[in-house]
Amino acid sequence: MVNEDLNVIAEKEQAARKKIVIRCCMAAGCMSSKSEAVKKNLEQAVNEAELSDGVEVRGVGCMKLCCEGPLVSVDSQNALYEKVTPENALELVQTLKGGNTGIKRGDWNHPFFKKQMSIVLANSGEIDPERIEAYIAVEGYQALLTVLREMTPKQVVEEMVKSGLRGRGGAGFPTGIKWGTVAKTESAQKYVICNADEGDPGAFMDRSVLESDPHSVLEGMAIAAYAVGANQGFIYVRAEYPLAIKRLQTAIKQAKQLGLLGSSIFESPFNFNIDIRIGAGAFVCGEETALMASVEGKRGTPRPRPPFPAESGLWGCPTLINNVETFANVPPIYRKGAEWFASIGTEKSKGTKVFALAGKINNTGLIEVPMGTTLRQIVEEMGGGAPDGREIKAVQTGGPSGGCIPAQHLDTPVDYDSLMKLGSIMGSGGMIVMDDSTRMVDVARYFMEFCVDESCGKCVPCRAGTQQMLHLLEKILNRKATGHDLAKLEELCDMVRHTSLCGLGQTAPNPTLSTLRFFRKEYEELLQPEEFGRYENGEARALK
Amino acid sequence: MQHASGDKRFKILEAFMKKYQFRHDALIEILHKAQELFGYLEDDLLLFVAFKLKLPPSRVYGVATFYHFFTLKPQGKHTCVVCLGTACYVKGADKVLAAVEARAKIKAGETTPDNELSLLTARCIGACGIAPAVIYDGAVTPRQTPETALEQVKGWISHGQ
Amino acid sequence: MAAKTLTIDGTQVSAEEGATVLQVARDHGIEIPTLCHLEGVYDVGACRLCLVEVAGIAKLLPACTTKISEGMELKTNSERLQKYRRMTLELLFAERSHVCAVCVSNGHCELQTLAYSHGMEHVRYDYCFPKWKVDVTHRLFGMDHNRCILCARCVRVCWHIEGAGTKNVSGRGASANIINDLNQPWGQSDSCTECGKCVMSCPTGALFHKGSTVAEMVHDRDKLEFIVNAREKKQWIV
Amino acid sequence: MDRLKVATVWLGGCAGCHMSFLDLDEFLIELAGKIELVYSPVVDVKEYPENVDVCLIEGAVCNEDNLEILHKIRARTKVLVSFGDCAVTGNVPALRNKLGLHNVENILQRAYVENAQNNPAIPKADGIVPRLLERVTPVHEAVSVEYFLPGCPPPADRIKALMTQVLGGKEPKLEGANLKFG
Repeated sequence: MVNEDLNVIAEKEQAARKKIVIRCCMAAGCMSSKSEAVKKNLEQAVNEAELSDGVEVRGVGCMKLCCEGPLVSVDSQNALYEKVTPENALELVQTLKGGNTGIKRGDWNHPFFKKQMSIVLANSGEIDPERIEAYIAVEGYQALLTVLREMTPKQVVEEMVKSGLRGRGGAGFPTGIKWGTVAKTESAQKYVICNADEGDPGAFMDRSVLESDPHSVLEGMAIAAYAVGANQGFIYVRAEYPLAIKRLQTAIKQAKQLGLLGSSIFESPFNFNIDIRIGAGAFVCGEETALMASVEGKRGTPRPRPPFPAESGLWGCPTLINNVETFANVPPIYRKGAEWFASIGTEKSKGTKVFALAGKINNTGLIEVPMGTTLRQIVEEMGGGAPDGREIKAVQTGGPSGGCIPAQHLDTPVDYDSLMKLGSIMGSGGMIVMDDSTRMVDVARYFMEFCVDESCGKCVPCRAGTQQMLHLLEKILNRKATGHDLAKLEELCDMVRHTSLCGLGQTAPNPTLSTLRFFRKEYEELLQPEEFGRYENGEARALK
Repeated sequence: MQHASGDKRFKILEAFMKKYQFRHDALIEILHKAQELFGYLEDDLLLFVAFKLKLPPSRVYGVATFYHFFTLKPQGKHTCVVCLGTACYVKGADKVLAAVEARAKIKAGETTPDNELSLLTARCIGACGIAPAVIYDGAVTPRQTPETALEQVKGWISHGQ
Repeated sequence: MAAKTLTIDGTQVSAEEGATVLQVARDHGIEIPTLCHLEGVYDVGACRLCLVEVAGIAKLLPACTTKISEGMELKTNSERLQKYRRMTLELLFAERSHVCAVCVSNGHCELQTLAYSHGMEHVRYDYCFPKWKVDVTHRLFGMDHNRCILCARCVRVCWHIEGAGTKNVSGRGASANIINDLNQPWGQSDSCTECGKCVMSCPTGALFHKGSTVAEMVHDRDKLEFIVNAREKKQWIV
Repeated sequence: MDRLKVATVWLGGCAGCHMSFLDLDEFLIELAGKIELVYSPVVDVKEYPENVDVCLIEGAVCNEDNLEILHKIRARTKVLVSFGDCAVTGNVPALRNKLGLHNVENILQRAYVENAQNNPAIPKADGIVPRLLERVTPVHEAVSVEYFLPGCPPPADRIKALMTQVLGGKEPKLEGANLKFG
């Protein structure tokens, strides 16, 4: 495979393009609403209407407005059809011949679409994720080619530092610095791992990226591997994402066939292979060291850091771990340049962020917006507010590690530091909207129960502390707790946060702490008076 | 060595292990395959894997019990997995689960005595856009209510009706 | 090996590169509490009792796995650390059922000793009272899961000193549990070499030599008859 | 100066702590000069009095009667001391909690029927035989407690050390050999 071959494939793909493309969403959300049958019927209808010469029915990745799925678009009409059923596929195709249809039409000019800025999701809903040619036709693998031909690994790292990209998995560690550390560590063997163990309940960005544009992740990994000097990569995907796994397997196979993975990529000395590792249902495996243990086929328990994976990771070798969205950002950065990327977003948070918008909100689905977009723009304009005329009460970001941001802070720009200041975190990008019917203590209890279930059990504060915190939250909800219990809960939050071994435990108190911060009244309303002289004034009483 | 039972599935499993060169780091993939073949991981099967991979049985057992995906008990003929992710939860997945629990007279994680239905929960299946979602025999189904869920599992619950 | 100079609780000390904070502190007579650390097997940093404050680092670091570095300034016994340690101990006591009064290790239990040294005269958290079994199927040893704190010392000695790999942790979170082989009764374990290292390594009374528990005390009722006869019938020689 | 009003109470426990209290021997005489024992299993007072200064509580909270008197004690006493392991931790009486909630009937069945040699029957007499609580708790889970004296039982010298401090109006500090469970 050389440059020319890539161009040949791209040209061929473009030449084969038919006049009209009907895109049918084939991501997991729409597929659960029978989009596969919709696609099949569309194809049949196109054939029966003898339109197949000029019309292509294309299965594509996520078209973002999941709540209205199955989604179908017709580019010649600039139309988006919503809630298409296998039954009205024929009717839809007839519109190409001037027929009418009663199928619900979406509005591309709605802020939900208009306010999006697609870098990571540029190909999502556009190309067929199961064909590498489709990816190549949209400049796919060009970045890898450029990097291998024209840049030294050191330059690749420098470019990444310049871009200002920060890890999209949660904590927002600068990607360039991470790459640089792994690159600098000397070792005959290094690894690159893609963390696709998207465990936050309420997050499905990474699933969508893998289902919609798997090659962008592979290309990103290959560029990272070249930069840090690794020749083996692993993608750790959760077993709950069978479609993403299937599409990744297809993508890896195709890339290998074309020589874009394997030995001497683009006739350079660079070799890189990727294997898939399937998780088995353990949230803690999203934590780097636990994930590595799991890749090694062990119990996914974390270990203390340092040593950091960059120095001693998989099988003791330097290992680079980035998340799916981080890798998907890589090819565009090298195609368009670090300056271009750094011009998007805010001073300290560059680029865009993909969010999974869900919960009590009218438009649920996937959005990608520049960093710095306010929460209000996201939930009110794009999301269309809460359904049934209710008020938005809070937005939960960061899953069980994050917090609930109350409505009065909706004008906060979404970036790593602003969210942190509010006691939440960016997290991987799950955004759950809660309306005024939501009881915040129950939300705290929900997340604490999650942490109790998902604690690996290795360290005492996380294993035993979360159990006690859950017990106290339940006691409060059952109206059996006093102010003394609330004080105990707060003390435990502080302790578990500062003494737990890994991120799971260290952030487990966050949903409780943030609801206590903004919705303390809801807790206090549930408290019982201090009968029986329980520690009045917080002090034990001495005689005299 | 062949498995004493002569069950062909052990042969398939062994071939799968061979594909991974009996590597220790493939243990989780192998357990996935074993569960796919046998439906659940019984002691005999875990022992076979331990023997073939040259691992202490306690290691295999430790891994098999760490991950929620693996089950050491046989599952019912049908499965109903209620997603309890945040998006599903705030949209009433708890009520869907409660309805099925009440009708099937089992708790989440249990199987009906006639072995027809296993009721399970998931932490998030990433189908938040169509919440609440339930997986009936592998098919993700969007926007469930207690009524639609009961309609789905109706045919799988016969006992006590 | 190069020597490093560091400060522990205000005292300047020097030690060889590569040593852990815990080693250096102990070498200089500074006691840092631990439960999961055991000389001779690798450290896991799980009990969180040995956390120390390092100047310039926001996070608390476990002394057992943190290597010393030049100029390091450590606090090993601040008020904050003492508070966290006492809470950790209380959490352990509340998690399973540690009934000192009927425990084989009463008086020589590391958990109990640490509770005393941290002034834990009561546990403020509600006891969980989980239902755990006692396995006395082994010829020589017993395991009472109610007293287990999951330090995994027994697992580490079984794997890395004896090399038998009999014991491991199974499950996770609150249901994490020490098992033998495929979670079978200890007495039926094929791999156990009966070396007894696990029993020696256990910081509490979870693993014990049989014959030493309260319920196993053998009552010799014939002696009563002997005494009665001796007193009443003056009959000492039967 | 008025003598301090001291009470001791025996909830769910074996009375071993009270036995240990009696082991104070000659200190009891010294104590008698300083305190007035207003309520105790060893004195014949039926109703827990008002305005008690110190109350030593032996035993865990096992039944409704325990809970009722404890509430009364808390309301009428300045300083409560959890006296012995049962009061401090639940100890042996709380072992039944491991059988889970809703096991009260099973426990009674085991004690009064399965193990009975004569007249197997679960004693039931509302208003006379107090009902068991679902869950046995240490005293401080039911009411606030100022001081704790663990031990099974706490030996006399430790009781003496604590009493000396409490009666002296000091906050007792259990240190070294004075802090011991079991």
